[in-house]
Amino acid sequence: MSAYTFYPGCAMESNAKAYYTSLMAVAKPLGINLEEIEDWNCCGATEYVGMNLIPAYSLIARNLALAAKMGNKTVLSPCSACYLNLAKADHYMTERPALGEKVNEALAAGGLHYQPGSLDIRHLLDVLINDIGLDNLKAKVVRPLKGLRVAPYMGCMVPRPDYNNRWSDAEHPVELVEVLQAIGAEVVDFPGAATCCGGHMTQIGPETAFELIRRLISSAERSQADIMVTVCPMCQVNVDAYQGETNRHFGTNYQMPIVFFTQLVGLALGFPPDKLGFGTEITSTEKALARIGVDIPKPTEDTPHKQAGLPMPSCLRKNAKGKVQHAEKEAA
Amino acid sequence: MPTMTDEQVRAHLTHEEDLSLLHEVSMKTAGVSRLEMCIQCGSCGGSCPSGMDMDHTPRMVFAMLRAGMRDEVLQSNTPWVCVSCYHCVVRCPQNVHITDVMYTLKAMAIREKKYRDVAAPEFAETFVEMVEKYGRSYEFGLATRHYLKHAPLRMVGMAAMGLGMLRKGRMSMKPRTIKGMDQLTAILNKAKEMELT
Amino acid sequence: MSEHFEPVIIGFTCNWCSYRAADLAGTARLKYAPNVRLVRLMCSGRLDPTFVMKALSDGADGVLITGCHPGECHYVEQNYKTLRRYLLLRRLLQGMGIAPERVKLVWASAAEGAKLANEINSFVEEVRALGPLGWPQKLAGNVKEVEVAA
Amino acid sequence: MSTNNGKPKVGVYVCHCGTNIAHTVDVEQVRDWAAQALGAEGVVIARDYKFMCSSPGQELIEKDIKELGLERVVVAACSPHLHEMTFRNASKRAGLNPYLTELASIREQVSWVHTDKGLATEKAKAVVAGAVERVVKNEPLDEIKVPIHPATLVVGGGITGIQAALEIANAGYKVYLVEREPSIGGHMAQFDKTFPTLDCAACILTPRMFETGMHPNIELLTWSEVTQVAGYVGNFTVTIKKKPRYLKEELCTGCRICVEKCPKKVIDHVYEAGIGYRKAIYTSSAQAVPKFPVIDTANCNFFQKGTCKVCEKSCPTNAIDYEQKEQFLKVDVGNIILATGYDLFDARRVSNYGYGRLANVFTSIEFERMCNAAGPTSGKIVLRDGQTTPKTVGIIHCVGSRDRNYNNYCSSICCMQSLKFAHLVKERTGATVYDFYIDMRTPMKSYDEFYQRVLEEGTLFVRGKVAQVSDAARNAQEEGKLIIQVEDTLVGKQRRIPVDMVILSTGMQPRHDAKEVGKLFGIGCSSDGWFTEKHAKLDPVATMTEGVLIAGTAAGPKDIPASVAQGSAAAARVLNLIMRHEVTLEPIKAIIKQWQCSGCRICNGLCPFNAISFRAERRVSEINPALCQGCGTCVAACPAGAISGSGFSNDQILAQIDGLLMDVNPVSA
Repeated sequence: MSAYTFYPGCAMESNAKAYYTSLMAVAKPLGINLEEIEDWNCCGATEYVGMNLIPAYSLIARNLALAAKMGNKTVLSPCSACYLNLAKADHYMTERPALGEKVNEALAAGGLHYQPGSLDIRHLLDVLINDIGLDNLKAKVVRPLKGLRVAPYMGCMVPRPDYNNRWSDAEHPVELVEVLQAIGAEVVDFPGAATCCGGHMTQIGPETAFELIRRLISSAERSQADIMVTVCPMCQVNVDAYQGETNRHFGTNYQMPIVFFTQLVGLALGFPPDKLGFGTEITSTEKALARIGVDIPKPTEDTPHKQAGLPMPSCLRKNAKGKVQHAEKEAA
Repeated sequence: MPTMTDEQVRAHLTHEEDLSLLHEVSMKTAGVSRLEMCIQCGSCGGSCPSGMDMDHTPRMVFAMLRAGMRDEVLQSNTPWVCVSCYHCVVRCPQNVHITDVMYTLKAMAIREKKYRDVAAPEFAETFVEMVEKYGRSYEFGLATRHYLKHAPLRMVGMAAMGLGMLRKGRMSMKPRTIKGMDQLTAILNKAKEMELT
Repeated sequence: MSEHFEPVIIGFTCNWCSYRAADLAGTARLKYAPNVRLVRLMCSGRLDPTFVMKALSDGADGVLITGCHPGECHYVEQNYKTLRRYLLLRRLLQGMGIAPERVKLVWASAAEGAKLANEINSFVEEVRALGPLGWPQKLAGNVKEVEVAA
Repeated sequence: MSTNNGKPKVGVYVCHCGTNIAHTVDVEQVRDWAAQALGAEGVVIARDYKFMCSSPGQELIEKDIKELGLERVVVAACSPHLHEMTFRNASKRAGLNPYLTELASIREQVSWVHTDKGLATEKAKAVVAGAVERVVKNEPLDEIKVPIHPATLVVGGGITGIQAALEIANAGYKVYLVEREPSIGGHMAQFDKTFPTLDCAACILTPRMFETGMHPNIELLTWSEVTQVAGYVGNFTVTIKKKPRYLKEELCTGCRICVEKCPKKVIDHVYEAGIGYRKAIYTSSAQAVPKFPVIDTANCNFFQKGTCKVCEKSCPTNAIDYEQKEQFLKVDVGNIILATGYDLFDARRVSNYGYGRLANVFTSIEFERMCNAAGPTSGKIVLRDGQTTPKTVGIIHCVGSRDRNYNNYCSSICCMQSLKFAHLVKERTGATVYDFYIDMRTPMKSYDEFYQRVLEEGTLFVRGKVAQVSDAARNAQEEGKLIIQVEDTLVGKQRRIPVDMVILSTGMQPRHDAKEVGKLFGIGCSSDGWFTEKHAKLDPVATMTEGVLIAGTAAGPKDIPASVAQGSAAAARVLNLIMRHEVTLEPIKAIIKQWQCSGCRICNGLCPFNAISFRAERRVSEINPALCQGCGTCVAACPAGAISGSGFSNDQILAQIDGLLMDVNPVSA
């Protein structure tokens, strides 16, 4: 049983719950012992790093400093964006010592310190292939996913920019293909495998994002895939939850489900779908999984109930000078 | 792993006067940007999946930085349309840290209030605000506020999706706050006093 | 240490690159500190660690070793051997209680007169900051007084 | 001469160099100080003079040597790189061994780089003291003269090696031409047309290959490799491995019946660049020189399964010999020319261009073979299906070159090669041709004119480095095509251009084994991996190892005219040495004192010139003075102190350090 310091990232406790659930299910039989970082914080995604450099790297480095205290050399992240942000911060703080020094000055204000380069930041997929091993995985398969045509969707931030030369290729990486083949799925040739899902553009420039989502889904369709498989929460949300919007935008009628690779690994290891977060996707996986005789549980109706004191965030407003201010502050 | 002091980074940027804007952007970028090494080949602009929606291709932005066109660059939507896919970064024959330069340009545009379209910068600001308040991202708050402000009409369409996410338990209406919020605030406050130049 | 301390440094140069860099610095009339006295070797690979010990024990406060850039050695690859010896030498000095920073390795091609001049200037300041070594004086007096490395 | 503290008599001569030295250094003070303070070190006379290098200045020294019986001379003046020879010759004229004269550089290292006259004068004294202490320890040395063997080894039978071999052979001297492949001709033999004149490559190369094969002074050793090089300039002994062809060359008539009859067809990855076939017994082409076939045992039915023997049965002269073994020959040569050429960049590495994944993406060498009338498609330009003529073709420059992810350098031939391809596609198919370039580089004679011609023919040039080639269509027009995605940098917009065929103008890279080959011959490679020339501009075909020359693309990317010119240049250098009959070597060498050597062999592996060998019978190591280049690395490494470096001995250097530190060392002061 190999022990890893675990950085789940914000998405794992909200929109990517299925990823979390399925990872927790398969970790034990695969021999991955996850030790979650005590009181980790957000990695800053792509937004924080684009706002303010030193605070962004300090935000990330707080996690690294906390992780270093855990005692394992490897920090494992299942989320592509978190993996890249942690790895990038570590890399740049080493490449440019001035950055490292300033970040540590900030960390010191919180009683923390991080020695750049002292941790190995790795993605779950890398650990699965290189530490656990495909043969080991294959040996544990009890229900090969024979007949399920899967499009391996690696996305961007795992194979690129690849600071530590961990991945097979920046353009056509084979890692996810190998894992899916190991669990018996039929992997289709998917030209979109390492292209962009639109990232934050679903929020700030949806038309741009819809086009990227359309390219992905149509590419998967052309390849006659039953289902897309991802390693990244952002990719999953964009392709899954924004598929309806994309269809409306283009007048199309795509129905391409997308799930996390750990969910399919879980199925192959014999877990029932309800223990793997199936049913939480917006675009139904029912038809796809029916091909391998797996029934998807009906979604649990987790209707939001009204809660007293729900903290409704304040709106940003521009004052007379065009300066952005908080509404409360202005009132005060 | 090669490490460079800021003096070495600077030493690569000769002709101080001509390159002053380029120099400024380069020094403010997290790693060693290599921005001065651009040969204008266009492999970034060719690679960009969202390039069709950009005012200028990344290559043009770099040429404009060389030309000292500060306002035009900071008003450009280019860095905001960047999807951080890193295709340009791995294909760049000169290993320019293009994506990180885009981050720098966003930060400069916000600081100087030069951006034209407010949606993207304000989304970023809201995100940052949420993180600084709770220590973790808070999608529900972020999405609601963002759509209310910038796309109230789209809110109708998105509401269905949001509801779906809520119903499937994939979006929490309650933010999670980390325990060490005071510590994080102290770190970020200290960090905000500093700049990489 | 006195404000007027002028360190004396022995510099070992390679006949093909750094010695020519020194020539070039001269031809270009670049100015650098007069504290360095150069010894010409055919190759930095000729540098016997004894030379460094000899220089320090003869009263030098620092030793500058210069050679061709890695991959550009006139004798194919001998400067890599210099690099290895240099690293060992520094450990040896540390063990002897002499600050290893008193010995510095610098690559300078025949075209890098300016680089050599800059390196000399900064090394002079680094050694100045370390203060006098005074090996002969201390040897003549009390051996235990040889400085303790940081 | 009798009593001088037991030290040799030293004369010190301080030069003013007009005001170059005297302006910053108090020359008279240095002179007086040398006479007084260095008296104990052996100085018997110190003089100063306006210009020591002038005739009267030199005569001053000569006169003192004769009249005062000086045994050592120190000239404090400029850099030894400028006038060491001048003053050594002066001493020689006066009967003193030239190596007993030292220069102290007080101009480049003192007066020109310092401003404070007091400090400069003090430093000048230290430099002079160092030189005096050193010169006392100098020993007389004699120049080494070695004879030159008139035969030459040329390694590599491409156009460069052929040119060099013919030049030397035509001058009347013996050449051994070694080639790794079964035939000479190299890359050029694979090409169809050559830029910018569009001469047919075979038409101009084949006669040269034939001449080489027939030349009485050229011994052709194809299907052979050099395995060992011993000796030094003028006197190399080279071991060559002749791989078995499995036929007796003396019996083979080159009728090629065996090739025709051989039932085993395999893909030819070498000559046909993977788009054509050959037999298991083959010659690279019908024009191969020599004409003898070779059996590819890995694919031969007989060698693999023990049956077949069709070649043996069909041979009219019984030349086939399955029992043939590899042979080793030793040849003596005076000089070696390395013309080992280049490897083609592996386009698979640029995965965004899809070579190896997308069928209709071709490399430049594949396209060359396709265009060649004797090639697999008989000169027809077709898609991978072997039939369809492309209607639209995209040509991509700089594949693997000018890119820090692959090779940093410009491969120098790709622009012209691409223009040539554009022309050939237009001429033979009338297809629409797109040419994607970063910078168009056409600097040589008639090259830019060729660019003009291709422009005129209507090739569509797009300035931009192609981002990707894919088959992922986004709309109906792209369906079934290869889509080239690029920023048209002159328009400032991303374009997606659907084409039928993509040609990658792949660059050159050093031979995969260049480093090992360099080590074998005692020469180095640049950081890019090309062989390093002695001087990039002024001595481009010589190397740091005397007697080993480099030519053609082994030293860096170049086109055919430049390669041929280097082949001739290297031959001229060799002929120069051959005609001098002997060569003089500098006596700066390392010597092992046999009685002190413990036989530990630490030094053996340190020498990049293979000058040190271990004498097992005496259990000591020995240095070959002609191979030794005098770097002194072994001297510094010998744990027994058994190696001394003449000209730069420990005694000399330690004494110089003593002198340099005379003013600060209370013990010696």
